[in-house]
Amino acid sequence: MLQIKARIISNKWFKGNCWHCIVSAPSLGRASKPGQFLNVKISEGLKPFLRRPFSIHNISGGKLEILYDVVGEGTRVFSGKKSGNYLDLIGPLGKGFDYRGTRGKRVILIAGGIGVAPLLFLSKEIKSRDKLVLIGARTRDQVLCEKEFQNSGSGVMISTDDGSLGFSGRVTDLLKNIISTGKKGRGAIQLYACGPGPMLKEVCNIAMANNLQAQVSLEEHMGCGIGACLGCVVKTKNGLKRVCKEGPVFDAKELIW
Amino acid sequence: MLQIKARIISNKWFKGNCWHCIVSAPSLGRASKPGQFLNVKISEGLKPFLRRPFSIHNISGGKLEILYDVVGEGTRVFSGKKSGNYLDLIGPLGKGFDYRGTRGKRVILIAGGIGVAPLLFLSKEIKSRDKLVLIGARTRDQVLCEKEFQNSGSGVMISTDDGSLGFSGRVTDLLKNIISTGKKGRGAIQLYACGPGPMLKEVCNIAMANNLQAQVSLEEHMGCGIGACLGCVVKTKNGLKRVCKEGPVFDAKELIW
Amino acid sequence: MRVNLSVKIGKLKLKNPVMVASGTFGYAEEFKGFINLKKLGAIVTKTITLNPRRGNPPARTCETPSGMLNSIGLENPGLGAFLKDKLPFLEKLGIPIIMSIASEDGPKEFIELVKRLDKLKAVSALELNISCPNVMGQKSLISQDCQATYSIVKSIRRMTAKTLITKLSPNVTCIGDLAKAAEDAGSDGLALINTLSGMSINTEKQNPRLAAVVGGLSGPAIRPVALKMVWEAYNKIKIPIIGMGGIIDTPSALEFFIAGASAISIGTANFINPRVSVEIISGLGGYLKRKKIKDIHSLTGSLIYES
Amino acid sequence: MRVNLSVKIGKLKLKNPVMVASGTFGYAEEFKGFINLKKLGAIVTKTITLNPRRGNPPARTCETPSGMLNSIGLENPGLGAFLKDKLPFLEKLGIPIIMSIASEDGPKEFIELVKRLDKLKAVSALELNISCPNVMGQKSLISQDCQATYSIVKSIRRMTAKTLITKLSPNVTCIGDLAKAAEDAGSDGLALINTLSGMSINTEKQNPRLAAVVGGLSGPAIRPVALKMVWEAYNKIKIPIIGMGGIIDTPSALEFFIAGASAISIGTANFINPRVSVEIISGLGGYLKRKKIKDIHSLTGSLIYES
Ligand SMILES: Cc1cc2nc3c(=O)[nH]c(=O)nc-3n(C[C@H](O)[C@H](O)[C@H](O)COP(=O)(O)OP(=O)(O)OC[C@H]3O[C@@H](n4cnc5c(N)ncnc54)[C@H](O)[C@@H]3O)c2cc1C
Ligand SMILES: Cc1cc2nc3c(=O)[nH]c(=O)nc-3n(C[C@H](O)[C@H](O)[C@H](O)COP(=O)(O)OP(=O)(O)OC[C@H]3O[C@@H](n4cnc5c(N)ncnc54)[C@H](O)[C@@H]3O)c2cc1C
Ligand SMILES: Cc1cc2nc3c(=O)[nH]c(=O)nc-3n(C[C@H](O)[C@H](O)[C@H](O)COP(=O)(O)O)c2cc1C
Ligand SMILES: Cc1cc2nc3c(=O)[nH]c(=O)nc-3n(C[C@H](O)[C@H](O)[C@H](O)COP(=O)(O)O)c2cc1C
Ligand code: FES
Ligand code: FES
Repeated sequence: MLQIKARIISNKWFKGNCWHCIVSAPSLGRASKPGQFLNVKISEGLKPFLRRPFSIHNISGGKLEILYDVVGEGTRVFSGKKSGNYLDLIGPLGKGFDYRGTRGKRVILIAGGIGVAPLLFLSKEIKSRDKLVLIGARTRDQVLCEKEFQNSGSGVMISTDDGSLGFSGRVTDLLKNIISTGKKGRGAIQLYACGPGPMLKEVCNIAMANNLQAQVSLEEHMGCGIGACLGCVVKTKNGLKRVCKEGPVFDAKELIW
Repeated sequence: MLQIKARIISNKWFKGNCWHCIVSAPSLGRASKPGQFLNVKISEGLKPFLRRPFSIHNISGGKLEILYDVVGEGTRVFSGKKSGNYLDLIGPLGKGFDYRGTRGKRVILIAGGIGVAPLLFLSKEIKSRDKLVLIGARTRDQVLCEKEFQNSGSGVMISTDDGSLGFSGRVTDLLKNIISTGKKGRGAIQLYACGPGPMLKEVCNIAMANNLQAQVSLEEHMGCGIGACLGCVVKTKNGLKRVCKEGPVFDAKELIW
Repeated sequence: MRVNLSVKIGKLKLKNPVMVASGTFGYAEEFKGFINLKKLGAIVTKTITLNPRRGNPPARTCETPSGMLNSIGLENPGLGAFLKDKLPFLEKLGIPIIMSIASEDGPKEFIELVKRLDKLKAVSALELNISCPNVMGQKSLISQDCQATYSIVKSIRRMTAKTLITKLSPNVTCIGDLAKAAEDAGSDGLALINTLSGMSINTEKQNPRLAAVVGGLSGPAIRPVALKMVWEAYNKIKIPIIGMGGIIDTPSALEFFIAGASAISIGTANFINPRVSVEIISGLGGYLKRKKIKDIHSLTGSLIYES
Repeated sequence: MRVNLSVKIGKLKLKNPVMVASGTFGYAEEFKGFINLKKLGAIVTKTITLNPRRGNPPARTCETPSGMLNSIGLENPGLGAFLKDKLPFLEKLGIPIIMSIASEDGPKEFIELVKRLDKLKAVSALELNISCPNVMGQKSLISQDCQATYSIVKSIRRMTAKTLITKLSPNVTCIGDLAKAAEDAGSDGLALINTLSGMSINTEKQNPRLAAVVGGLSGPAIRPVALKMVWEAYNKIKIPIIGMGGIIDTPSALEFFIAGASAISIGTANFINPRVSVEIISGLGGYLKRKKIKDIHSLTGSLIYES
């Protein structure tokens, strides 16, 4: 775990209300695994007061990327940061996705909205040749990272709630279609998902119903991000667990919704 | 009284820990008189929380200037503002200097440190040909606005506490020297002063002892700056008065120190 | 869709539920250059005592994280000068004027004040400030004691039919009990909250930032505390609550309604944005329309939660 | 110039007066990657109850202006698991470990806890948390009642010679009275303050931001209130005070000493800057040197003011 001041290389509008920030953080980058996150002190002062958690979106040559939606005060201040400014980062935090043994398997990544953030890094690390990413969004202008996922060697399918692009409906319905129409006698499928709570719950249900492996990355409000405050707990079959420490990635079988 | 968002034209380091900000504010400029001040919301957020009062340092062609020392959080945030940013200004506030009838008189302006701020605007407006500005500072690097005062048609004398430039000693001692060695039979002298409290008290004492007219510009912590909170009162012979409303300029004869 | 913003507190009808808080709006004249004062739901005056008060020595204010401390000490010109110099301007506005009053001498002065105000038409309602933390020398506040609160409100209630609002202090163990005492004694409404007792120190000089050492904390810093007290009181009493403490914009105003306030008061925020009160009036209307809520009453106490 | 930073609370000697506050430092292990834990004056553990507690449902935290609300609800593994899983790591650090304890069952559980802890050398002192606002269902806190505070502290005092620190709630009318009750009952020191009761509302959803509705407010927002309570208690009692509430840097730590604290505790600030505690330790030393103050004791209660 590191605490560093990282220089912002660029921080630009990406799409919709989503922004993209690249910082220089070689040591952090080397230590990070897909699904882990950073806890970011966005400004020096009291506003925002607490750190804000963001997934590690991508790493390349000493540079670390964050993809974030502007949803409130903290992310608004974040979007005002300029290249040359510094961010105070703590990370890598949490335990990330387990993707050992995915080599021969079919892998499906399911992203809802900004849920693409941790999945790009994951997609790049997964060695399987049968990778598919389902990108769900409300509407076409909010579909994120299609190109980036393709470049990572994944197949990409898109769903929009309003049908303005790709499959019309929820990304979990798309997932259901794919699973049920998938070739018989296929090998095991491994699911990885990140997105809004209800979507993740549905992914877990689908996984259970079809007896598939699934890992989902959860969000909870965080006080500390390092396991000290017990602010971010979720219910699991093995008792309460901290999203920031035992998570943010949990196995579908473990969670109690 | 106006409340406007004024665009920053420039905001640059000036000297020592003093900064110089120019904003575009034609309407405010037209309404302002020397000694009046602005109450500035430095940033949109809660930090700093309250507005901060600053004297109107200079006005030229729709541009309004503020000269300020970086002394705490608010002024530190101020110094980080860039050209193109906006300041939320309320002003002109307070009643300013009374300089009617100075035309034939000898006028001495006494500035301590950042106390130069309101006096430059005053010096430019005073029509007397016998104008002298005494600039006091701790040390030579903190002597402010020498050139600017000269350009305003004033004579300038400097004092530094450590003797590194000009008269060695306090600016009030310099004032005493000038008054006592001044030509006999001179006409009335009018004093205007701005600076730290103890300096202003001394100026008032000197004025009383020599039977001179003096006006001093006071500082007090302000809640509202518009006369509503009663936070900024000072003792006068006519009861408590609000620095932001009945001041910041007071007649030496009126004040109880 | 037309929405109703008008509310009633006792007999007092307000065309909208946004007031300005005592001590933060001067005697209103200071704000006439910024807003159309007639738009306000009501104006609460700086607290007035029978005799003039000089208040505390400066420094009287200082900034704290997301808030400020003040130790004005109820400086005011006294009843006579207020009636002569300040009330006429207020009266001409044609909106409800709520006069805040305090006593330097227990029930006696309150009774004297009410006697002289009861017949004045220009005074629409009385707010009993029994919660000012800034009077040096006093050991505790009336509003820190249920019995004292009950008896002072009761004796004033007997003397006047004017709408009575009791302003309570947050510096208590159980705000519900105090709220109940005021209600039982016949108060028509409650003003919640006055400032929290606080202090701040200049560590270089090792002296207090306020000359009076202790002052009252206001602003967004105290909003969570204020909200919780409004909610607690709302669950305990039936009379309307005027919520305040750290309101700076429409969302923060809405929080108070949802917690249980029937009206709100803007304090410190007036210093930062003198137009904030009218901005919030229109913001409330906009919210109701967007949410398809016909009447602001339906918002009061509308908090959705599992208990 | 060498300065002395060591302080004593009861029999407990600390090499410096900087601790970390209960509930904000986990069981210390979480911070070992950030600082050298051995440098701390003392570590106060998360509050432990006899039996494991699940705490409150999420959301358990939310940000407020210059502060945060929490409603953890004393989640902890219970005494047994604490002694087995957490204490060994703490013990090895070789610095004073102050164990915070609370009861779900009045005096009885406290007595049981103290019985089992009294002989443990690894526990340097006990902090009695009689002020946690986050236990749902409880109507009021022990530390909101002088008599209850006195009697619980007294009964624990009779059972153990360990240093006892009583942690008080700011949600009271008069902190001085509570402080006195704890002192009279034999407490060796006071921890001031626990969180202020507060709430926050999501106005779009009209629901509380904390699932438990009400939580405890901490951070810089409450510092003026905390400071004032430390000062008030300092003027009323003689036992040492551990000051806390919104300390985020050396100046804010110094404020507490000047107001009357003998030691300080860092809470919420640990979340934002995990290194803040050791930064303050060196900051205090630097201040004393610069001010030519030989001993941190001389700073305690050194406020200069006119009364
Ligand atoms: C492990 C983890 C990884 C995350 N990764 C990303 C990411 O890569 N990109 C991204 O855009 N967002 C991510 N988030 C969510 C992100 O932390 C929040 O959107 C952000 O904190 C909002 O801050 P704000 O000040 O703008 O919003 P606020 O004004 O604080 O609140 C706006 C909204 O955001 C919600 N929110 C606030 N804090 C959190 C939080 N800690 N977790 C979840 N919701 C919160 C609030 O409930 C509120 O509805 C992640 C969250 C977690 C827990
Ligand atoms: C009418 C008036 C005109 C002024 N004009 C100028 C000017 O032209 N240029 C300039 O540099 N300064 C001026 N000041 C002082 C200026 O307002 C303060 O320096 C500024 O508010 C400090 O803000 P801060 O947040 O940086 O400091 P803080 O962190 O708030 O405090 C730093 C120091 O400044 C002092 N201070 C804070 N607020 C005030 C205040 N309102 N008045 C006086 N002292 C204060 C504090 O006591 C403290 O010692 C003026 C003050 C008044 C009342
Ligand atoms: C400078 C100042 C002066 C105040 N004077 C009074 C007063 O005279 N009478 C009173 O009842 N409340 C007074 N208050 C308290 C406010 O009316 C209000 O209850 C409190 O500030 C909380 O609201 P806010 O956070 O919106 O400011 C004063 C507050 C401030 C900041
Ligand atoms: C997330 C969180 C959990 C806390 N848990 C406890 C606790 O278990 N026991 C306790 O006595 N105080 C607890 N506290 C209160 C702190 O110890 C401290 O008294 C308070 O937060 C004020 O200090 P601060 O403003 O520096 O945080 C907790 C505070 C926070 C923020
Ligand atoms: S955020 Fe503090 S324990 Fe997870
Ligand atoms: S600053 Fe409020 S009256 Fe002067």
